[in-house]
Amino acid sequence: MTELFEILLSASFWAAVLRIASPLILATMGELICERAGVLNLGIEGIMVAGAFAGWIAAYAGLPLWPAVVVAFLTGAGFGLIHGALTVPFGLSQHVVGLGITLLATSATYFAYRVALPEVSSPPRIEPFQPLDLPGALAQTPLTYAAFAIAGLTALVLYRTPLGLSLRAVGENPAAVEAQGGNVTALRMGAVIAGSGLMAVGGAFLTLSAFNSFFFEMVNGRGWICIALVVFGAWRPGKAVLGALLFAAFDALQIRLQQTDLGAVLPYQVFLMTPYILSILALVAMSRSARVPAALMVPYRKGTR
Amino acid sequence: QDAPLQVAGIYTVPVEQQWVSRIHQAALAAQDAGQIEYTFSENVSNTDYARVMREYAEGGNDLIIGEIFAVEDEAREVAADYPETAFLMGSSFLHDPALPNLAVFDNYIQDASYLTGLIAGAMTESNNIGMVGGFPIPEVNRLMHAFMAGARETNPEVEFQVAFIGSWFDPPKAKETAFAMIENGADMLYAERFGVSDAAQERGLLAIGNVIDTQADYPETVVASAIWHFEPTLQAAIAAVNDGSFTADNYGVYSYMKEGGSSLAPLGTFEGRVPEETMALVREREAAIKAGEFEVEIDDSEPVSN
Amino acid sequence: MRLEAIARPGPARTFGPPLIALGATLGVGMALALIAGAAPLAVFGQIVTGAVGSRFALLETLNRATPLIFTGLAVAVAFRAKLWNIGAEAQLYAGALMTVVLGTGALGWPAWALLPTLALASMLAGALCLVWAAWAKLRLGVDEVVTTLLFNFVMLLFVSMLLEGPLKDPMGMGWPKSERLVAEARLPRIAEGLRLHWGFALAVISAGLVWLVQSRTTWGFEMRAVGAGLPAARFAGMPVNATILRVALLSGGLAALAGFSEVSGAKGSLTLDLSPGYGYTGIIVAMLALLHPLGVVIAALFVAGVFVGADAMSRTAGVPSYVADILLATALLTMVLALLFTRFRVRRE
Amino acid sequence: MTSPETGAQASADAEVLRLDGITKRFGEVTANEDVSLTLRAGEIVALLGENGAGKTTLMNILFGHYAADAGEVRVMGRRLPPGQPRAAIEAGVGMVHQHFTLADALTVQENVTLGTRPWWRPGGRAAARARIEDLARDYGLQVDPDAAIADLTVGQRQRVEILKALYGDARVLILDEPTAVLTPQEARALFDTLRRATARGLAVILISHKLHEVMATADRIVVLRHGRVVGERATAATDPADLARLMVGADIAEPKAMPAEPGEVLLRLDAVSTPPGATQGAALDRASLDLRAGQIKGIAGVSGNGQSALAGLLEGLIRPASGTLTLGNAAPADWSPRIAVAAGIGRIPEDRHHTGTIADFTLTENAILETYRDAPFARGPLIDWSAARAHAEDLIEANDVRCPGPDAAIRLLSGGNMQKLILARALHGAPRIILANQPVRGLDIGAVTYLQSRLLAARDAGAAILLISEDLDEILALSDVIHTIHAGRLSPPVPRERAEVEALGLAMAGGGADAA
Ligand SMILES: Nc1ncnc2c1ncn2[C@@H]1O[C@H](COP(=O)(O)OP(=O)(O)OP(=O)(O)O)[C@@H](O)[C@H]1O
Ligand SMILES: Nc1ncnc2c1ncn2[C@@H]1O[C@H](COP(=O)(O)OP(=O)(O)OP(=O)(O)O)[C@@H](O)[C@H]1O
Ligand SMILES: [Mg+2]
Ligand SMILES: [Mg+2]
Repeated sequence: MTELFEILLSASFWAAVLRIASPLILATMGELICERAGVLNLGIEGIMVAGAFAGWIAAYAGLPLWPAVVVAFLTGAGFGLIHGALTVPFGLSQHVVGLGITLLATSATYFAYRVALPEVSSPPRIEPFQPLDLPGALAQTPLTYAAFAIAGLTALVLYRTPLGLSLRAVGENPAAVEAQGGNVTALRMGAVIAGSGLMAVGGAFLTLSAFNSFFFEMVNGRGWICIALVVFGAWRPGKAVLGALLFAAFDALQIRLQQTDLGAVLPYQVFLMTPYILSILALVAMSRSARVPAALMVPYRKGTR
Repeated sequence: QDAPLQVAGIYTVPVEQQWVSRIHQAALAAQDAGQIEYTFSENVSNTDYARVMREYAEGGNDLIIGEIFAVEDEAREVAADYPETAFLMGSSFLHDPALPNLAVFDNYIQDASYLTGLIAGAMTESNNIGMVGGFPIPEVNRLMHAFMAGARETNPEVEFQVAFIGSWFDPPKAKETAFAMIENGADMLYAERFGVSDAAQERGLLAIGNVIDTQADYPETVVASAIWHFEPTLQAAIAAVNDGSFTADNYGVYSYMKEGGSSLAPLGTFEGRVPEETMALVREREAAIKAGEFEVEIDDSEPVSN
Repeated sequence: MRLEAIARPGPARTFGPPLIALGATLGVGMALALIAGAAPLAVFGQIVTGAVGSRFALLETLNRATPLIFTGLAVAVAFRAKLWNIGAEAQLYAGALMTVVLGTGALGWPAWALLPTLALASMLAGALCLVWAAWAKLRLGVDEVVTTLLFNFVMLLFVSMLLEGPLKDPMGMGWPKSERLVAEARLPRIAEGLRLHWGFALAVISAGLVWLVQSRTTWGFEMRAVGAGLPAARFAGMPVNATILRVALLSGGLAALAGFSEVSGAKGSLTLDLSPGYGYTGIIVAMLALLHPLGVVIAALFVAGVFVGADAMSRTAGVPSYVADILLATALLTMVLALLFTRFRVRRE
Repeated sequence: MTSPETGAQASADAEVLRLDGITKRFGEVTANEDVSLTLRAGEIVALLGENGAGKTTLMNILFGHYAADAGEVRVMGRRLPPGQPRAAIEAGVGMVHQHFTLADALTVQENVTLGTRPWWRPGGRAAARARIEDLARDYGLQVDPDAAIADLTVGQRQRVEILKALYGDARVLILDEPTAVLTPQEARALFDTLRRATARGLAVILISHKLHEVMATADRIVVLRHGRVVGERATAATDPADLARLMVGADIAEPKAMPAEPGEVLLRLDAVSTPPGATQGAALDRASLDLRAGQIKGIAGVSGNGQSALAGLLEGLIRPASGTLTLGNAAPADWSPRIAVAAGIGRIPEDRHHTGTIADFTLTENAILETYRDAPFARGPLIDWSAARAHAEDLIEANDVRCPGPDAAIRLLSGGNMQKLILARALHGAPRIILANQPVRGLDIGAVTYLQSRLLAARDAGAAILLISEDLDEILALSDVIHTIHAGRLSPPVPRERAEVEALGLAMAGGGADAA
């Protein structure tokens, strides 16, 4: 018990929480934007892989870090364009297209990596973002601050601008948007493209901030977690950020608990499992209050009803 | 022998992975030397492993190298189906005389790991060493145990924190785990995975490398590394295939230090920064190992924190 | 742009778009070969040869299609009832787990008794992995997309825990791997010397049975009705909750059969990487089949063929092996679009 | 009445809308053919026609949802670019769709202001709110701007739809079957709003199947049949019979109800309350009612006052929370849709698209939805599809359901024909009790006549019928005994002969039932 309190009271623990949460927050905002506009984007895992690679290779090729982040964003946006083009105007199954995009983005990334770097024994390293010179848990890299800023911006846009209103409406009832002269296709495509860009930036966090080079499989299921976080957050940016922080806290905690007496008794898988099980339990606990966007996963084909 | 041997490699992970990279590098070197013609498939899932073996065998390769750790039985079926092809496979099992075209190897570099342990034990000031691994499999466990044995020898006080991250490729996670160990008192890290040395570097602490030498990347961090050399294993196999004597055998011994299959990496930037009496002990043990007078225990069980 | 349904599509409509999709996939393959510095023109032949060009290749394709038929069916059955089962991966492992728990010597029965028992026990285990999520959906309104997706990770870790703990093969030299099945627990080969086990036949038979159930039985009618119009089904007096639970049992059971068939037919033991995402690929297979059980067989063969063929091509052509997954992804994205165009035409507005 | 010939200059100035030679095809179906229409400021023009005559399609073209294959639309003399709702809105066309286009989770204000500001310009909420409140006051469209749509009644949603159109500065207001779901009071309020609008110079196109409404409101009436204009009348120069003939192309005989001969009580509700929240709208509050053989009992009321709960009770979807439901002379041990069907209740649900049918299922499949487990359709666990198909063919034949055949998806049918199949399914096996919930909502006059005559025939054959409708005229035309329903409470029954429209209207608004 005292061990637990010591951990929870240490600044380094909270620093770790913010670090672990950052890529999740970025990608979760991306997914949330897509889903708020009515499109489930299961391409997230692959798009994060592509973003991690694109950002890193851009930096490796000599681009400064922020432009590398932009490259990652654009790469993700490109995959978002494919996803959107298939699911929005053509209304194809969002499950299939999403999983297809994950497969495509992942394998295309690995292919590109292998073609670009055929014979290296360990991937070259870049000079990543450095933590700011701030006390305690605040000593984070600029990308972490960017993640929180983007979450705030997402909330602001969604709830305080005409664009956000249109986005929310198109996820609730596309016909309502069209009846007011809005362009359903453009709104949904825009959301998927921008959202996918954010997912890719989330991936790039891993290579440009959390670490300094690209590895196969390094995204390691984080994208799927983000899908859960969106639901966990009841499709609201603020709650989703809280969810990401909670998840990160569990992750940081389980890493530390493995070193306690508990760690000697319990198999390490139990610790790895905890965040997932807690997510499921949390979903069950708050299922009543969550409101799914009414038109989520419902394609809108113009002129049919 | 006029034509070079046709050699195919099948790896379940990308060739960047430390373990596989040693095999891959050795094969590329042999290719450069004109001994073999080398093709490979990486990231082959275990489900597909037997199929790829068959494809290469059908394709007329003379020697197929790879790792069959979790597909031992299936791989043996394939070997039985293609008796003309030589298979040199990383395996936790011993060779089977009934299957004369399948020889096995493994990374028995516990000797070198033990030596790095001697150094680590002497260099830690907090007497607390953090070890981050991917999965607790024999290939990882035995090196960790050898390392721990070495460290305890030079520093009976030393304590170990051991953690597995459940992935071969999640450097950010490995790094987070290393950070957690540092917070918990570790000032020396055993870097089984990528990401650990980075944590040590960021906090100005020390790390011990494993399988490959990464000191060039972390000059102020990586003190010593236990290196695996696959070349002796591969060369023995090439010679055997060439003269027709390839048969079921345990090539694992070629990874032993006395065979030149493993070594302690040069201290490099840490030359002169390790206590001299420790280095004397290291040199003494190294000589004894090579002379066959000292044996490092092989312990494949899962290591735990203490 | 507006999509307009085509009342009676002719042969050009039916076969044209899919052929274009295949052509586009091939084009991508050639472009990738060019990028990787290989000869692009040979790509097509190499894929076809690799997938069906020899007895060996054909059998490999059939073998790889086997688990995909099961997971594809599992997904098709569930999606048809609008139960979004993204957890076929977990259910597959549950089936595999049950197979090794009971099949490694716990039951000393002859094959004719043991094999059906293993299959049924697996189905039960897989069903349990889905039923709780269906129940939570019905009773608590919890979104099953997320619960089933997350449960995949829990299940994988659970299997990992067992494989490194109680189920670990004492003769496995420490590797996380189960003991081998006893001989009676192994699905035999379909014919001597043919590397194709009865799992494949079981998969095809299952597809036929599922089709019969869906189209000919009252339970199947209920399953389809609940998916196509839940309020109408409830109004008409159909047992809606029972039907969804039945769907969950069937779907989970079918996915679990993939695990059973892989362990009992192909591998003989369980490791953590038994499935390279068969559960997820099953979703793709099911949607390519437009959720039709018999279409699932064809779609699974298609997906398996593209992967096996492209993978073999990567070795023949000397292109990084990731090309196989790229081509699979391209094939399926273009194919779902092509299938749309067999039924709709685009009109500009 | 505007006279068309009072000076070319003046009328040209006042002409706000002109449709010229509009033709629109969907595949092989011609929805509109060479339709022309003009509209002047301050005028209400009604568009009449059978289901599927092309009214909605024409309006969708005008509004830019569809692009016409030929012809053009001019607003204030300027040609509208085809297929662009935005352009239509900016030119001053406002449309209230047949099926509401509101986002349920958003508030009234959000729905109204949606898409009215450039994306990048946040703010302006207070101004928008003030404008909504002004409009609401001017046009009599009271509604709370902060209420979520999900919490509004149908009538209130209708007001929001109109507010949306007015908010965009409409000069032309299109209303597609706006009263199909309104109560008489709500309809009256709507027409009041329209009169205020025309007084301000708006031009209105009104689509409705209710001829008396059209006669009372419109200045001019245009009739479509099979996509063509078949007639145009000044309201003063026509009558309902004439219009019906134009629409259908033949005379329509209104069903005439004979006096009823009530028999024994087949179903009785004794102080039944339903659990709150089980349906939309109010729960039943100690409702008592009996249904007698050979009698039609009408329930008049404003939607949301407990009709759904009452219907759900008879449909088997809802169990009484307290009180008793008696069938014959015993209370059923358990209660579910299946038991209700087995007990001989024929049910016509309110929502034919979602509850009554499964859109993607064939007519055959829809025909046996309630009976697939019974002989001759079920043989053990198997379904005998040939028997089912033969049954569907019988129903189609006997009820003149216009469809491509029993294997066609029911989605392809018009509402009227869909409803005929549902009626056929409900009446099959001569149920002793019939629940008809809004049976003719949105249907054209031909379908209405057919359905009503079938219900009367069933009554005369001895069935007990519960008719729920928000259309007081329909209640008065068919019912033998009338209850009103308000806030979940049923008024005491009134025989039709003694029922007065005003008193019923008052009771429906909550002024009568409790007082009585
Ligand atoms: N989206 C569509 N796709 C194909 N055909 C359509 C579509 N919409 C309408 N139609 C066709 O156009 C015809 C006219 O339909 P429309 O909806 O305009 O009729 P309506 O007069 O509004 O009928 P109602 O009185 O029932 O509202 C229909 O008969 C139908 O065949
Ligand atoms: N998407 C569509 N595709 C093809 N035909 C359609 C489509 N939508 C409508 N129709 C056709 O339009 C006609 C009228 O449709 P509509 O939905 O307006 O019927 P309705 O009688 O108005 O029913 P309701 O008022 O109950 O909605 C039908 O004959 C139907 O075949
Ligand atoms: Mg209409
Ligand atoms: Mg209609």
